[in-house]
Parts: sequence; C-alpha cells; structure tokens
Amino acid sequence: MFKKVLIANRGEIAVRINRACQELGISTVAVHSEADRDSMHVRIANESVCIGPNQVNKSYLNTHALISACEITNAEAIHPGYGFLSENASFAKMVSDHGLTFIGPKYEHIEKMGDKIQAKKIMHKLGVPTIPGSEGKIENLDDAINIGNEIGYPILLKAAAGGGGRGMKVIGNEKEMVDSFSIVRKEALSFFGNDDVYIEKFIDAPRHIEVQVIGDLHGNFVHLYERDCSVQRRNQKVIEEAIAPGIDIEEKAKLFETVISAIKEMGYLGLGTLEFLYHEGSFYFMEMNTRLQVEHPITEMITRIDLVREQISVAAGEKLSFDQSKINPLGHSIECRINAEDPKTFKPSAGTISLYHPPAGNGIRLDTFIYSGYKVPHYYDNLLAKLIVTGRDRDHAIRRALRSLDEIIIEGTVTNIELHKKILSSEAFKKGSVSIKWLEENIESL
Amino acid sequence: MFKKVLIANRGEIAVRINRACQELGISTVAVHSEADRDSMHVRIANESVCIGPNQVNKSYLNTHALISACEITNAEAIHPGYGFLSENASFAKMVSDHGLTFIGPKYEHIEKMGDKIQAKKIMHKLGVPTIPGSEGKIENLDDAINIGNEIGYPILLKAAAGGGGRGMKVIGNEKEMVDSFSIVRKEALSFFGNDDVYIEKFIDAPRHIEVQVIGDLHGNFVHLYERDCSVQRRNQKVIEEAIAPGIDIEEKAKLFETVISAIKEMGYLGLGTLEFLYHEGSFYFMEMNTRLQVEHPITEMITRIDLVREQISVAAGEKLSFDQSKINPLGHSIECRINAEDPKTFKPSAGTISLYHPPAGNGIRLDTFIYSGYKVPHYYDNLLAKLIVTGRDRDHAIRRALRSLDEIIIEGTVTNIELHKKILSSEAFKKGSVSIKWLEENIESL
Amino acid sequence: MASKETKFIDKKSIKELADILDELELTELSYQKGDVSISVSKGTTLSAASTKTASIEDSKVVSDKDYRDDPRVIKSPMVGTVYLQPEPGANKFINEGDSISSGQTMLIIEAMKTMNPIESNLQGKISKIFVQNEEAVEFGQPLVLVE
Amino acid sequence: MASKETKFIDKKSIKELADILDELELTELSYQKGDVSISVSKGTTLSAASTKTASIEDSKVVSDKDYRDDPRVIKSPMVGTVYLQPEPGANKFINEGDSISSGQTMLIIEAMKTMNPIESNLQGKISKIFVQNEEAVEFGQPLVLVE
Repeated sequence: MFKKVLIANRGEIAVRINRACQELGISTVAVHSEADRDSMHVRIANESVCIGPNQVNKSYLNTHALISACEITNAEAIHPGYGFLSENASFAKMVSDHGLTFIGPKYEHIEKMGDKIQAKKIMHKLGVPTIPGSEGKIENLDDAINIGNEIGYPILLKAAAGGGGRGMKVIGNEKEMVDSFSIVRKEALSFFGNDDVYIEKFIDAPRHIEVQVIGDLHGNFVHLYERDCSVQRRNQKVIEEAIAPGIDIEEKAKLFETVISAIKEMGYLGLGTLEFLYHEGSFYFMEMNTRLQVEHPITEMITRIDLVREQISVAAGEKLSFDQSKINPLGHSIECRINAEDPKTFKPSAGTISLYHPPAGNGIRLDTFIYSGYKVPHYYDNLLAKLIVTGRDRDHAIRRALRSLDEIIIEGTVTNIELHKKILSSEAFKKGSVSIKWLEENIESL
Repeated sequence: MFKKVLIANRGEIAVRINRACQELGISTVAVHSEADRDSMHVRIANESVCIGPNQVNKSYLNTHALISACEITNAEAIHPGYGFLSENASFAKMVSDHGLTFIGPKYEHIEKMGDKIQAKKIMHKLGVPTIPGSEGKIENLDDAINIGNEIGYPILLKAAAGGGGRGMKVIGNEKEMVDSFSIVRKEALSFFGNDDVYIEKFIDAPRHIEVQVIGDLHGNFVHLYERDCSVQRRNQKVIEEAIAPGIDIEEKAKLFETVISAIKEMGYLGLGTLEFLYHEGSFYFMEMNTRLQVEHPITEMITRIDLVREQISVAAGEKLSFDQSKINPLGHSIECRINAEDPKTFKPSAGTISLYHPPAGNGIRLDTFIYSGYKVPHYYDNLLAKLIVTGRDRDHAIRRALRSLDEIIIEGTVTNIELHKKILSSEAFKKGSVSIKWLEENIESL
Repeated sequence: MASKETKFIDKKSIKELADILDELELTELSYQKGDVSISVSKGTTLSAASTKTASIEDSKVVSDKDYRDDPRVIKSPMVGTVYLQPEPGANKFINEGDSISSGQTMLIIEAMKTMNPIESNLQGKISKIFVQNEEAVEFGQPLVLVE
Repeated sequence: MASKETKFIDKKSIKELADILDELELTELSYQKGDVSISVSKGTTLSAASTKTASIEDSKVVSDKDYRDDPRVIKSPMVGTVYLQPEPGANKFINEGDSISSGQTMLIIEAMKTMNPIESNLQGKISKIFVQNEEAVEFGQPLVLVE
C-alpha cells in the first residue's frame, strides 16, 4: 500500500479522499491555489503545498506543479478526484512516466473512453447495447425505409454535418419517411452544404441510468448495481438515487452481465461508470466515465463497500476486498447536491458561510468541505455539500431526506435546498421513474 | 400509527426520537424546562411546551405537567427516551390510565425488572443464566463447603446485610473457606448486627455484554445481537461496540436462544436490553433495561434496523417490520460518548459552544443536540454527542473513529475527546476484550 | 425641525462604530466616552432553525413574550387549560381594569382533570389579561399584568 | 498633528486595539483610559482544525509568513526544489547584503527534472534570503527580500 498520496483536487471530494487515505493509514498531501489556503481539504491533510494562483489552469490543472509537489513531498501516487485532471489521459501517462501511480484506470482506457464516438463503437463491439441506427450515411429512400423498419419508428433522420439541434427530424412511421426523406436531405444541403443523412433510433424522454464497476489487476471485475440520475437541469445532475426505481431485475441482470464481460475484455482497472439512456425496457450506452463519480456515496450506502478505499487499494496492486456474491444492495439511498446558487437564475453564489449546521442522525451522511466562517471562493464550482440519505426503502429515504433538508442550516450564501424540498415532495418524483426532461419541464410549477 | 407524539426528554435522545417520528410522518411535541427554551430538541419539534423550571423534578420528572401537555396538544403517546421517567412503572401506568400510550414495555414488566433481585429470580426461572450462589443464607460451614464445591472457587462470601463493598470476602478454595467462614460471620455481626451470610460466584474482571431485544403484540420476539460496553469509568459506559470482539458464535447462539425464550414467555413489548457479565465463556445476567439505551445506534448500524422507528411502531400495535432471519450483522460499529467534562477531574463542564464542527463522511454518524452558539446548561447530564463509527471490521472502525475524533471541533467547553483518542489508540483496546475494570486501572497511563 | 438640542441618540456614532466593526471583522465593540457608552455586536445565531419551530409560545401567545421577565406579571405555575369563569355562563373572575388583591382567585387552570384555582400574588390594578378562556398555557406563561 | 477638533470616535485607537487583538490572538480586549473605554472582540475561527495541519508552510518556512503580501519580496513562481549555487561547490548566486539588479539570476528551482533560473524582478539590496539550499518551495513562497 502507498505510504503517501497527493490529492490533486479540492472541495468535498478532496476531503472525501483524504478520509479514505487516513483510514488506510496513508499520509496525505493536499494541494491548493492561493484562494484555497484556508479550505477544509488543506486543513485536514497531513501536508499541503500551494501549487499556483487562483485560476484553475495555473493551479489545479497545472500538471507540472502537481508532479513537482509529489517530488518535494515524496508522495508515491496521485488521486485526481473528479473533474480537473481526472480524465486527462496524457496527465495519467505523465504521472506514470515519472514513476508515480495514477489512482485511476490505465491511461489507454481513459484515452479510448474519452473519445465518445470511439467509446460507443468499442462498447458496441464488446456487446454492450448502444443506440441502434445506420452504420453510416443512407444512400437512398429504400435504404432509409429498410433501416426504419428494422430499428422501429420513431427514428431520427439526422444530417451528418448537423449539430446543435439543427438538421434533424423525428420520423414517426414509413409514410412520414417517404414524405420527409428528400426534404431533410435538401435542407441538409442548404444548411450544411452536405446532403449526407443517417438514422438513429429516437428516444424522447429517457431516464439516465448508470452502472458502477470496478476491476483489479488480478482478474476480478465486479459491478455495484446501478444509479438513477435522471433528475437533471441543463445536463447537470441534481438528485441521484440507488437503486433505480421500477426497473425489472431480469433486464438489469442481463445488462450487468454484458457490462462485466466488456470491462473484463478491456482489462479495466479501478472505478468506472457506464452511462445509459433507458427507455421502455431498453438500455442504450452513452459514455463511460473513467473516474470516481460525484454520486458514488449512494452506491457505497446500499452496498456498504467503501469505493474510494477500494479504488486506492486496486491502484496499489491489491485485490478487491470482495467479490460479486458479496454485493447485495440493501435499502434505498438518495443524494441531493447542495449548490451555492441563486434559486431563480441558478447563478453560482459565493460568500462567507456565517453559520453551518449539518443534519444528522440515523441514515444521514453529509459530504462537504464547508464550515462556519468559511469563505466560498468564486473561482471554482458551486457544489457545497452532498446530502446522502439512506432508508429501508425509497419512501423512507425520501422522508429522511426531507427531514434532513429541514435540519440543515447554511447561512451566508444562497443554496438550492428549497428546490430539493420541492422535488422530493412532488408527486412525480415520489412515484419514481421521471425522465431526464422532467425537472426542466416542471421546475416552474414545482 | 400515532398522529402526534410527545417526547418527554431533552438532549440528543429527544432529537433522535424527533427524527424517527418525522420519518414516520408523526407530528412531535417537545417539552422543556425554562433553561432549555433554546435547546435543539425544542427547535426541531413541531410544537413545544414549557413544563416547568430548571430543576428536573419540577420539569422533566413532572408527571402531571407531562400528562397535561399531552392534553393541551392532543398528543396520543409519550416517548420517555432514556433516564428521567423511562423506567418509572407508575408513570407508565398513569400514562395508560389517561388513555395515552406509553412508548415502552407494559408497566408490569418495567416494575418487575426494576426490582433487581426479583429480576434475577425471574430470569433464572426463565432459563437465563444468572450468577450461581446459595439461594439464601448459609446455615453452617458444611453447607458453605458444599456450595463452594458445587459452584467452584473462587467464590464471594457476603454478609446479607452488607453493602457498599463492605462485609464480603473472596474465598479461593476450600481451605480458605474453613479458615474464613466464622470470621466473616463474626465481622458481619459486629458491622451489621446480623450474621447471615450467603455465597455468590466471584467474577474478578468480567466484560459487560448486553443483548438487544424487541417484541411486538403479535407474538414476534427478535434479538439484535450483542454490544460490548466494558469500557467504563465509575460504572458509566464510555465506549461501546457491536458486535463484541472475540466471543464464540456458538456460545452466543445459545445465550440468544434462552433470551428469546424468556422474553417470549414474558410477552415482552418493545425494546429491552439484558445486561450480562461475561467471563471465561460464561454469561451471568445482571439486569434488564426496559427502555431505549444510549448506545442503541451501534446496533442500528450493524443490523440496519431503525430501533426507535420499530419501538414506536410496536407501541402503536403494529408488527415488527422484520424477523430474526433478516438480522445479519455486517461490519463493526463503535460509539464514543463525548461528554462535557474536565479531562482530569471528570467534573461536568457547562458553557457556551462557541464553535461546533462535526466529523463527517462514509461510516460516520453523530447524534447530538449542540450547535454553534448553544449554551450548555449545567442542570442536566453532560453527554454532548455520540460519535458512532461503522467500518468493515473492528480495525477499520477504530481507524475511522480516530480520524473522526481528529475532525470534530467543539470549542467553548472542555470535552473527553482526547480520552477517546487515547483509549482507541491503546494496544489493549485494539486487541479487544478488555474488562470493566480496565479503563479505571489504566486511565493514568493511557 | 430647527432643533439645536443634542439628540439623545447619536446614530451617526453608532453607524460609525458598526462600520468599524465590519471593517475590522470584529464581532463585538464597546465604546465609552464621558457619559456616552455604545456597544455594537454582530454574531451568528441559529436563526434558520428557530424560525421553523411552531411552538405554542409562538403560535398562540406572541404578545406576551416581552413580559416573561416582568415582575408585574403573574405567570402560569403549571401546564393546562385556562378557564376565566368559575363555570360556563358565570361571570369572569376578573376583568381588565379591576382592582385585585393578593390571594384573590384570578382564574382556573385545568390539569389532569383537576381544576386548580390560581390566586394572585400581587395587588393593584389589572392592566392586561394575556389569556383567553379555554386557552392552553405552558409553565411560566404570562397570565395577568398587575400595575 | 495640531488638530483642535475632538472627534467622538477615535478610530485609530480602535484599529490599534484590533491589531493587538489579532497579534496576540485574543478574542476579546477591553481598554480604558481616562474617560475613554474601548472593548473589541472577534469571533471564533476554525482554530482547532488549523492547528493540526502540518503544511509545508508551517513546518518549513515559519518566518516568511508575514512577508507574503510584501511588495519588496520576490516570491516563488513554481513548486520545486531551490538551489542557491549554479552547481555543487560553486559560489552562491547571491548573498544577503549584495546589491541585485532586475533580471539578475538569484537562484535555480528544479521542477520536473528541469533547472529553472529565477531572475530578480526588483533591484536594490538583498536584505534577506528566506530559503535554504535544496529546500522545497511551494508556489508564492517568499524567496528573497529586496530593499
């Protein structure tokens, strides 16, 4: 096991990783920008190094400073957290070229999964379900009709050169295909100077379901069930839960099997998350995150596996401490991301936390880095805390979340706590299975 | 289920019970003395009633005020917490005579178990192991020798009228019995005016092991394994853990069987704890606590059963939500009682909490009622917070506890946090299985 | 107003001290000079939590809060329900404006099905009755103001 | 200053007391002289946590903390290891008491196996060199004081 690890991150995740290291008996090095001198991740680490000024590209993204900080502190490994350099393949390679360990996957896997189109092709080859469609451009109407019948309507007819929501049309049936095919091609030509079109299955209001996996260097590959992260706003997850409500266990078992077979084939190391769209009983692979996720705690709560601890262990070459048979999710866990943001405009809100009082009690975990008197800098992201509540079942977890949101006090900066209360109290959320469009479409009327 | 419950307590346990009620959708009434007007249990309740001045006998022990508070708020049930009126059989009866529900056992059981000598006799009859000894006074030396041989040396020869550690002698073998019998009788006569003596097995440095049970009104009786509460000072528990380290699983299974059979025979309702001395493979019943215990959270953590929720449910006439087959303890949980007390003299320390910052993260639960700015009154007990840490195994839980104790900040009053660190870092504690004498004997050298 | 008189309250100085408090990031500041003494302080309180509790005190008897420590007030010695008349339909024991003598019954508090006559421990004129008939009262809640 | 006007509030004294409060790490301070009496206090900060961090800053370079915002100081532009000589055995680039001109090399910082000469951006007399040979430095750490 490592003796000393440098944590190349800030905020709640740096605090989270620091705790896992301390529990493993690993000494920690915090790095920080000038603005973060008093931040909690610096306070609780064994050592700290200022690596640059406030701008992230000169501090938390400053690869040279990070490697140098390892050199002067004799840290053996770097944990990148999430965001920042966590999915930067060339940084992972640089770390390893300097004889240090990058606590994450092999850099080849970071690189391959970083290219979304290549990632889809690889996963498709490995048997993971992806969105069906034409494998390339459609030559003529007959081909279009054949493919339409094959994958089933509705389908999306898309200009190959399109983008930003332009140059695509939803086709509901064969007749609409006959009517629209040449029109879409003509439009494509006039908009983008190219009349190539292709077909993809149209999924209107899917859910976001993701599967947590982990692998070690000894041939062990395990999934830790799924999370439902459909409550989103502007593609930002707001609430996540594990396990996903209302999905047939047989369906999931089949998915988990193909996922495990794929990461085994890859020889994947460490934590990873495969993100899927889910609609009417089918899963469609979107992308793979080759890192620790913000929402990992809900999986920890229902499986009782400390994912960060395992992640560090497997990076150090150790075996996973459990196998698939040990993973029997129990209860239901919900994470609310508490952001410092204006409740109307959603603009990030900086300021000094004049009073912080956390909720507590049975089933409550609050991962945060704030404290009474902490000045939230405006340079970084606005995630203040993650409230993770776990109950015997989904209904219990929702009630627990609501009573915790009533208990928490964060004064000095505006937060989205009221939004969480509204979501958790809404009939649609309580029923379960909302789509990724639900929050945006209903945020005004909640 | 109840619509409204009055919580007849203060401090962390009133907060704990309030949370369980809220999660069950039950409205809560807090009661408080004048000094507790700003206490957390008042702040988080749905309603509150001032029931008297600061002295406990005029407020928290004021049975008439409590019943009246139910009447004016229309609360249907009273949760007594621990301490105060929780084991007062006549209060329990008074509550029920007023058409209210006492959230606890039937008052007959509180009464019977409240008399320690009667409790031992009842448990002995019900097959629960008690300390072997003469059933009454010893007539002569021959009887004494016979009983000594029967229960095995060392034994304790005790004056029936003795007490406070006087009028008893440890007898190591038959020869010592011959030498001492008449001396002890003579001493008994001169000290207490009565030369009746009796014999009890002598247990030098036992451990304190207790078994958590719960019963409902539908014939279901379940045990939730044991807790080890041997780390004590002046008969006050300091650290508790579940499950107890190093006790043979077969031994425990046998104990649990007799315990379940006993409470079934009694028709026991609600939560209860049977306390045992444990020494060299044998358990000796000491007493039964007919209430919620301070240390209940460690059992909640390893069994994932919310004991307070179940306690309220069964009092409302509902069935237990689980059966024995669902109770499979996982991991290891440790509770540190954080008291406001002088680290040298152990004198309670009141004062204003100028800053409170709790530890957090995976596996951490902190049950407390303090907050930044809270003035700890000097009228009540000195328990500020219970740090409950749960890890994959005992060693992990100890490391977690240590890192949490490093994180916690309570300024404005002195606490025993440093004592906890010393205990948890000591080789003897790490090895497990210390006796109830260990802390007192080693506190200076820790 | 063409006043030459020095106002009792020197708001400008208070404001100045408050600004200094902010500037120096202090939480308390007292200043005395001659016969004028000013203290300003700023601090965190648990205000968010306190706003949510709907205690009986808040919801039923808001107006009596200021009188809790007033020696002219007779406070409830117990938790219960107040009756202002000896029986339904009868006259009230006391009315605002009445004179009252020490030992005189002011009202009844029912607790545990028992009627407890509450006597005055003050004498003077009743300037305010804080409670309504059949109102629930807690310990220490102001009942009557005697002047 | 020969000012005749007596201002009611003596901000200078308050500031001075607040500074003393800070310097001595007090939380409250009262001062009285003649008819003037001033009390200042400052709330609690997360001091318990901050005492436990053994940052490089605390453990290695305690003395330079006060100079962090001093414009006369040249600070480290990177994380790395300091060398005061061009090569082992050679003379130091600079010594305390030397004159230095803008653009002159003061020392080398090794980072990522690369030797980075650090040049002065000030000119004047070197009154203090904060770092030792082969010492690890973090970003923004004071290197040299030029007066």
